[in-house]
Amino acid sequence: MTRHVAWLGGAVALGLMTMLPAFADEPQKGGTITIAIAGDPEHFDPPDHINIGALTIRMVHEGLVRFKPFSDQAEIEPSLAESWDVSEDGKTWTFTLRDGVTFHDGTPFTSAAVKHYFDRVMTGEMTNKGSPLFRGLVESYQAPDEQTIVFTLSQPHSYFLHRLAHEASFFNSPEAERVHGEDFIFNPVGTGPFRFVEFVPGQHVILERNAAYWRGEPYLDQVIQKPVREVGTRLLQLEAGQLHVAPLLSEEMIPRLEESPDLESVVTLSNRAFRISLNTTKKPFDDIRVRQALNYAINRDELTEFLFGGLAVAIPGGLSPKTAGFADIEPYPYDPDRARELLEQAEYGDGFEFTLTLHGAGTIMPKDLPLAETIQQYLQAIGVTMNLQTMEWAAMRHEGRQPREENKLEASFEQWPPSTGEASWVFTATAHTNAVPPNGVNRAFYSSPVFDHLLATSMAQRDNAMRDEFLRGAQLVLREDAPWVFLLTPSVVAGKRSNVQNFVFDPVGGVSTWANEQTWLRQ
Amino acid sequence: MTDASLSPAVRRHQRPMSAFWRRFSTNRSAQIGFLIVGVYLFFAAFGPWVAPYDPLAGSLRMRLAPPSTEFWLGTDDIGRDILSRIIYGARVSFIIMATAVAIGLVIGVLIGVVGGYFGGIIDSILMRIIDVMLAFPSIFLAIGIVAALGPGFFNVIVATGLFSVPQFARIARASVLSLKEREFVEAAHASGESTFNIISLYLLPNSLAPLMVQTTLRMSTVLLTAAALSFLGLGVQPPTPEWGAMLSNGRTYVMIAPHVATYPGLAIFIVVIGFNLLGDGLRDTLDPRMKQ
Amino acid sequence: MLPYILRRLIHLIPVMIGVTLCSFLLLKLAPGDPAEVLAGIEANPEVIEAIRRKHGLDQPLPVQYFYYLGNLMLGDFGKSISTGLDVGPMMWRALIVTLKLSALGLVLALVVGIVIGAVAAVRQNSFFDSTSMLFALFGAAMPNFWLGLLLMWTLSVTFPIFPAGGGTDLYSLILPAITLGTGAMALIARMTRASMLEVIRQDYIRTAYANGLSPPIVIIRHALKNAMIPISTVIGLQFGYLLGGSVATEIVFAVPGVGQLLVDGILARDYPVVQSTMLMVAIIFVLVNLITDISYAYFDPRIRLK
Amino acid sequence: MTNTALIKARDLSKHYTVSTGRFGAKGVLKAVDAVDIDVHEGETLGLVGESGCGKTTLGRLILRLIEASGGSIEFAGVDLTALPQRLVKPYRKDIQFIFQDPYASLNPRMTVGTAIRRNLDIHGIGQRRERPDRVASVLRQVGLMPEHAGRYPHEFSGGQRQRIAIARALATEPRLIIADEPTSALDVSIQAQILELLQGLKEKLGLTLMFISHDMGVVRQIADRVAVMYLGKIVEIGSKEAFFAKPLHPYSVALRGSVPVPDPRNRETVPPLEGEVPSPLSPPSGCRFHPRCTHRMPRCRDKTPHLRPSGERDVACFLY
Amino acid sequence: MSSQPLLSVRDLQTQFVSDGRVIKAVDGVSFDVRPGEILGIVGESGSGKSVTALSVMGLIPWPPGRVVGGSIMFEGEDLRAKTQAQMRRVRGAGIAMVFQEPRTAMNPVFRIGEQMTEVIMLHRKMSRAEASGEARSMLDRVHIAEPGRVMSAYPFELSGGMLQRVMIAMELALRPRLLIADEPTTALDVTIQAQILRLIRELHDEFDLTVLFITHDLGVIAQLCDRVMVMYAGAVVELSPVDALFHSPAHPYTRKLLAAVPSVVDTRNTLRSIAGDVPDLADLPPGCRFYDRCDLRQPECRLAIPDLRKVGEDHTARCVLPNAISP
Repeated sequence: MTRHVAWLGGAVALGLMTMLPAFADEPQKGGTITIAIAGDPEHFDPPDHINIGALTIRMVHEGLVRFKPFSDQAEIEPSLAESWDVSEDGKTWTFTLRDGVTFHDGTPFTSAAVKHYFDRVMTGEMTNKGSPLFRGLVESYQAPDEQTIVFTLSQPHSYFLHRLAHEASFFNSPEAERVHGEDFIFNPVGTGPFRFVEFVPGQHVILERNAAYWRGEPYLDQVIQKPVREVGTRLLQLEAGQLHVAPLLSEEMIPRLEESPDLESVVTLSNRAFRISLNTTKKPFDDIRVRQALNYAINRDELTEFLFGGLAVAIPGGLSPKTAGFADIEPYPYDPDRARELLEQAEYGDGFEFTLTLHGAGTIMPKDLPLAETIQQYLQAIGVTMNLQTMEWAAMRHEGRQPREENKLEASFEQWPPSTGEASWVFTATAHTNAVPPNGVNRAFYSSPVFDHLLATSMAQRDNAMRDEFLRGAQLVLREDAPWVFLLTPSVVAGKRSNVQNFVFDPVGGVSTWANEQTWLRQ
Repeated sequence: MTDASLSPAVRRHQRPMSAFWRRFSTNRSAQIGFLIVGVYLFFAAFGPWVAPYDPLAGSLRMRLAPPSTEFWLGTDDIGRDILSRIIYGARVSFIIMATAVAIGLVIGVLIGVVGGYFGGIIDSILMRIIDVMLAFPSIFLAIGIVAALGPGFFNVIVATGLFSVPQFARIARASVLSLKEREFVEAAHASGESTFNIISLYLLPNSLAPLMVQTTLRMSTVLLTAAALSFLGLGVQPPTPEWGAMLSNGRTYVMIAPHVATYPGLAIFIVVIGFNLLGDGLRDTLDPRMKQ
Repeated sequence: MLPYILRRLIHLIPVMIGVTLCSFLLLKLAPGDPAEVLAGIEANPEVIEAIRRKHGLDQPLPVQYFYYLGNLMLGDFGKSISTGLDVGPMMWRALIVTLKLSALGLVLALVVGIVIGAVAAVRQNSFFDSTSMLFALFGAAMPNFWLGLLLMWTLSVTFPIFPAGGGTDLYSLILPAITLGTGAMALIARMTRASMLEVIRQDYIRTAYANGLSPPIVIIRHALKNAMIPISTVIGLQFGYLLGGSVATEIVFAVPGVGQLLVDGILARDYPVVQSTMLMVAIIFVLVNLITDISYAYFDPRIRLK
Repeated sequence: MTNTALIKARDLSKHYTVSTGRFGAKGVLKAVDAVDIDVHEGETLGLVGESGCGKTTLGRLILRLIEASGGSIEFAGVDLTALPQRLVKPYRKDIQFIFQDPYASLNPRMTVGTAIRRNLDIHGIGQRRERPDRVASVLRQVGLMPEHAGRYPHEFSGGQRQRIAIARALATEPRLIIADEPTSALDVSIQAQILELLQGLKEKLGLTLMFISHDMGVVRQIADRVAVMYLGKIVEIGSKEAFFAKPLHPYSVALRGSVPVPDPRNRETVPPLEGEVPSPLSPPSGCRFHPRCTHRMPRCRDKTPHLRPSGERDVACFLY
Repeated sequence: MSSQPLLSVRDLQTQFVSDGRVIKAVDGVSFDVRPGEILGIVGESGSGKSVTALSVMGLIPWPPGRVVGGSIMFEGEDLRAKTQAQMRRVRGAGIAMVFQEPRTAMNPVFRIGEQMTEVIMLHRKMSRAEASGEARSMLDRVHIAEPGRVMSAYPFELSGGMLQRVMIAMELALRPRLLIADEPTTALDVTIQAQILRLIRELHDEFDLTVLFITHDLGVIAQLCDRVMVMYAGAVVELSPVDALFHSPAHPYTRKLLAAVPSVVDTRNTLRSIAGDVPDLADLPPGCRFYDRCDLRQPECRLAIPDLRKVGEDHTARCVLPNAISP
């Protein structure tokens, strides 16, 4: 255990400790918490939000169900729906809504609001996040009375609840949309613990306590979000007391956080599955042995231990352990000899050259550059030369969407985090046959009927155990076909002031953090 | 008394370059500047043979190691030796600086001389183009170009090259305008010299001095701009060891492993000072009035 | 003076058209378009088409450009593609912050720069002259984002005197202004010194001494006022230098200025934001140059009366 | 003195439009105003006048360095005014020039030999091989040593540089040399050397010389004929002896009278001329000298006198 | 006429350092200026005439130049011993100076009136109103047509001749005892020069002014000065009343200089130049500086610098055989 690992390993234990709610002292009411966000939120329209707006939506809006905060594995718990039951064939879901809940503008929350949301998402103009979740899945939806909503699906779907727990499926007050007209996207009105006060682009988003919150009055007076782009600045402002919570720090900052008495580090496993997608339509990646050889060439233990300070986990297939449906199968071992042997068999004994394209400016995951540069050395060891080409965010998106003939990308660096937190969403978008660009993000152009069949049957299962069994099969097929070089799942490192208690760190494994009614500040 | 009386004594004969050299070598800022730039050029030329380690190979085990006897300037975030990367980086940043300044010089002087000499409509059109280029504060122009062409070694050169054009154009035009009025240019016209000759034999050689000074000063500006582009993620892409990229890559660890960012930053800092001092030294020696 | 100003304003028009055309083409050339960026990771084709239609990105390029120019004439800068906000107010808010920052930086640079430059010129080749010029040079040589981090580390964390950026009030802009101003201060100091050295050699300074005026009066009243003429021309360029430098400084100090707005706009291919911001920055930059040229006339009666 | 005229300028003028005042009002500056002048082969014509009288502009006009606004210039019978610059080039071989400031009239980045040789190369005089000898002989002619050819202008004194300028002018064996204040920037002793040199060259090579100067003494030494200019017009022209014996035009009298005589016993013969030269933008009506003329007559205000012969001179004044 | 001299300079040495070489611009100059006279200093460029004047005023800028030796007695006090503050009181009120280039001698960004009143108030303890009244009357005294307009004008709006009159008015407003004029008319046209010379002669008579007039033009010397000092390569070669200088010049250089001046009246058409060039002041030849260019040179001229010998009434020359007639 060289000296590097020592100081990191110790920190992990400490970090996990502080995560559990401190039962010892009594929560105090009042106070304001300032959170750093990676950039300006775009706007706050749940089904059509883009990226950073999701943080505000999680504090202002609510959906039928939600992911249980402070849970390690993304479990589902009731939210605006008190209870629900599923028909025999798994296609009809009936939800009983909670009574006496009101929107921030005082209008009551009833099935009409749910119907209004689905009218828009299912039939109106395509919404960015909401429509892809439900179109093609939900066949019909009725509101027989104020407290019930009934969905009929086109075919049974084992993770339907995860889609309803996604922040894109939270409900905004229909009355508010009528009052604000087009600008409703900048004046969110939900049922959540905090009310929207003000958004000044470039400066801050201010939310205040919703005293009439149905789960009980939140402790905090206000929550302020401030965009701080520079990671160094986030740490300095946290130390200087201008910030209470600073997400997206790096593993190396943990010792500095632990040293100072009034700071703490919070480490949670992320939902990002780092992988290199190999374009199977281009030589030599059409040969399965070459793809498997690359997988054997990667020393995942060295990466997780040194580059990520022991806070990352090697992954077997395309899923992060945090994602529901993850099968705990054996990752490719580090076996360079086996890799060279496979290359020999595929007549690539003296190696070959290819270009890996990865995101340059615009990426918010700090470690992808050094990771790619280290993999470069691993492949060099088995005679394969990997050139690096970084591309801006927009340019990368554009190249990635080109259809089979025009797609120039030989291999691209992917880190596809499912915001629904469940496997089907990942696989249908990245590995299914008809997810080939430009329809989806299956940049490997991977097409395996067996995989598609196993995936479809898993989603059709009523019984979760059966569902997971089929998913396990699908992941085994994926690992065998190896359209991707499977790498690792990193942790999300955040820093917070010690007097901040019960702060929510995204149960699904995303990078965002937010406050809820249980969060409080020791004065 | 013959008409050519005894021929007047000619002042002590000096070749023009020797006078320049004597004044240049005694000028303090020129000396320091020349020394720094000299060392820098040495590394740019012989980097590969001098660097202790391979700048691209690193072991994760020795990641973010502080400066030690083994790694004089410590290692970066994937364990590569920072000293070797700085030495290799010298060549990379030199190529960027030299090519960018060359582009700026050639295009700039062309526009400046043509505009200055011919004047009239040609001049006002060219000057409007220069105004447009100047209307974008320098970094925005560079960002725009890199965004259009995509980040990368070659595009950084094009971006920093293009945005140096206005400065060279203005200096070339100003010196041509002032020289145009001088008697020896009028004499050239009167003796029938062709326009091309007038520009190449009379105007350009005499506007060499201000252009040389601007070249050295421009070198440092290009270096700083390349670093700024890298800071925004639009500069030279990994794994090429470029100082700006190393500095910007190290900023994440500035609190916990300061050496990763400090030494590349220091390298830029010293080389920029070197070129500025060299530029000042040149200006003092080339400007005869600064006799002291 | 008036025809001079009018002519300069007329010159402004082709330059502005050039600027909008330039920023429009630069971005259109870049691969990728905003719809793809916004469409989220799923990159669902229908979503992308919907966004394109909403912002008229499916029109041919010339139509988009003239549509944009048309709105511009009516003072409507269009809506940002990524956020849907009106570009106008968003841009003004960012511009005001950057202008405040650049102006503060310029004031710092001018005050310190001119004083150092003048004293260095009067005491040429003295100890003060060489050290002050070296100090000025150090200021100019340091990449300003690195200087920013160092200043923040020392002056707001180790010795918590200033806030570590983030605000838009004057107090929290001081540290970023120092970072920004240092570079400009260095250039102004050297410019002042050169211009003062030039003026001190003029005949009227010798006449002033010959008439028994004391050195302080000669330097401050007679020499400095003449030296201000070339300096005032450089201030315009300095302001451009500051606007440029503000990009990195704003990012380091998390100051919500034009720099961040523009870099984000370019990365997200948000055409209306980029075009309008580039245009506004260019207009302000050119107006600042015009104002400095007019101040040039204030200092130099020869221009004013010709 | 009636041999053929090498230069015949008729009604030659040069007007500049200049913006005056604040609101862009445009004024016309008549630097040279309808001047008739001849330069005969072999003679030295002295052109005298104070600053701003247009003598330098007249010189530049004949050299075709600036384009005339009106009138014509004939060189050895050929009308040069209409020719485009390309066709003027061959005639430049025969018309050479010497400028005033020895420090500015030589290209600092070009050796003295190359400067002289350029003149030969441009007009392709003699074989390429012979040109270095030609340069050497011309240098000797002006009292410099051939090995000076490799040196740069900054290595020579003012007087020596003016000798180099003369050498360059002689290189193409010109028929006419126009010298614009060639000695004004030199000290008296050096000025005397250059005047001696020019005098010698005139006699040996039969040069025709147009000598422009503000210094009456210098003109008196070198010129055969003298022309006096005032505010863009020639007011008097005639032989040197006659002119210096008895200047006719009131301005010539005042001009000659103002030159301080280097003899303490001969002080202040003529009271100095009052007032200043009026602005060429709005020259006085009629005779331009009338506001300052002591012999002013009513006619002088209304009509402009033309050059009319009077004795051996032409003078533009109603007194004659 | 020769009571106690107003200014007496003894063995003045002023040197400049350039590119490591020491240039002896003024090398042992001694002369007196008697009250009420106009003393002319004549010499070619590089002879040290202007440097002498600037040395007297203490205006030699260091670096590169410095007064290294000799004494400058003005009204009985040695100026070199004075402190900067005491010297400032002498400059302007005691000794006033007018320069060669009128267009650049005044500050271009201040009005004429402002510049005049500033100096008058400094030296004559007047209020601003009194000082501008005094300035206006002085402008009138130097025949400037509309003093009011000139007071509010900027230097670039006036002609060379007008500006020189303003300079003279400004200096005389301080009532100096000695006026040093360093080539005041060299940059002017000959007709304007004549007006300025007449003005100086008038002011000299009216204010009983003592003038030290520096020029290279022997004609101006003849027309204006009472006594003349001829300088060559940093040293005085002849000192004599103006009439004696022109009609019985003693020093060979003076004679050759007179022969080289192309004069308007001189019927003799022959012009004799002086061969050779001024010696390099950084490495002066031993003995007489004019040795290389003198056709009467003797062997002992090489040995030591000849001292000033008396050759007539108030007439001295620095030559071994003065009065010898050149061939």
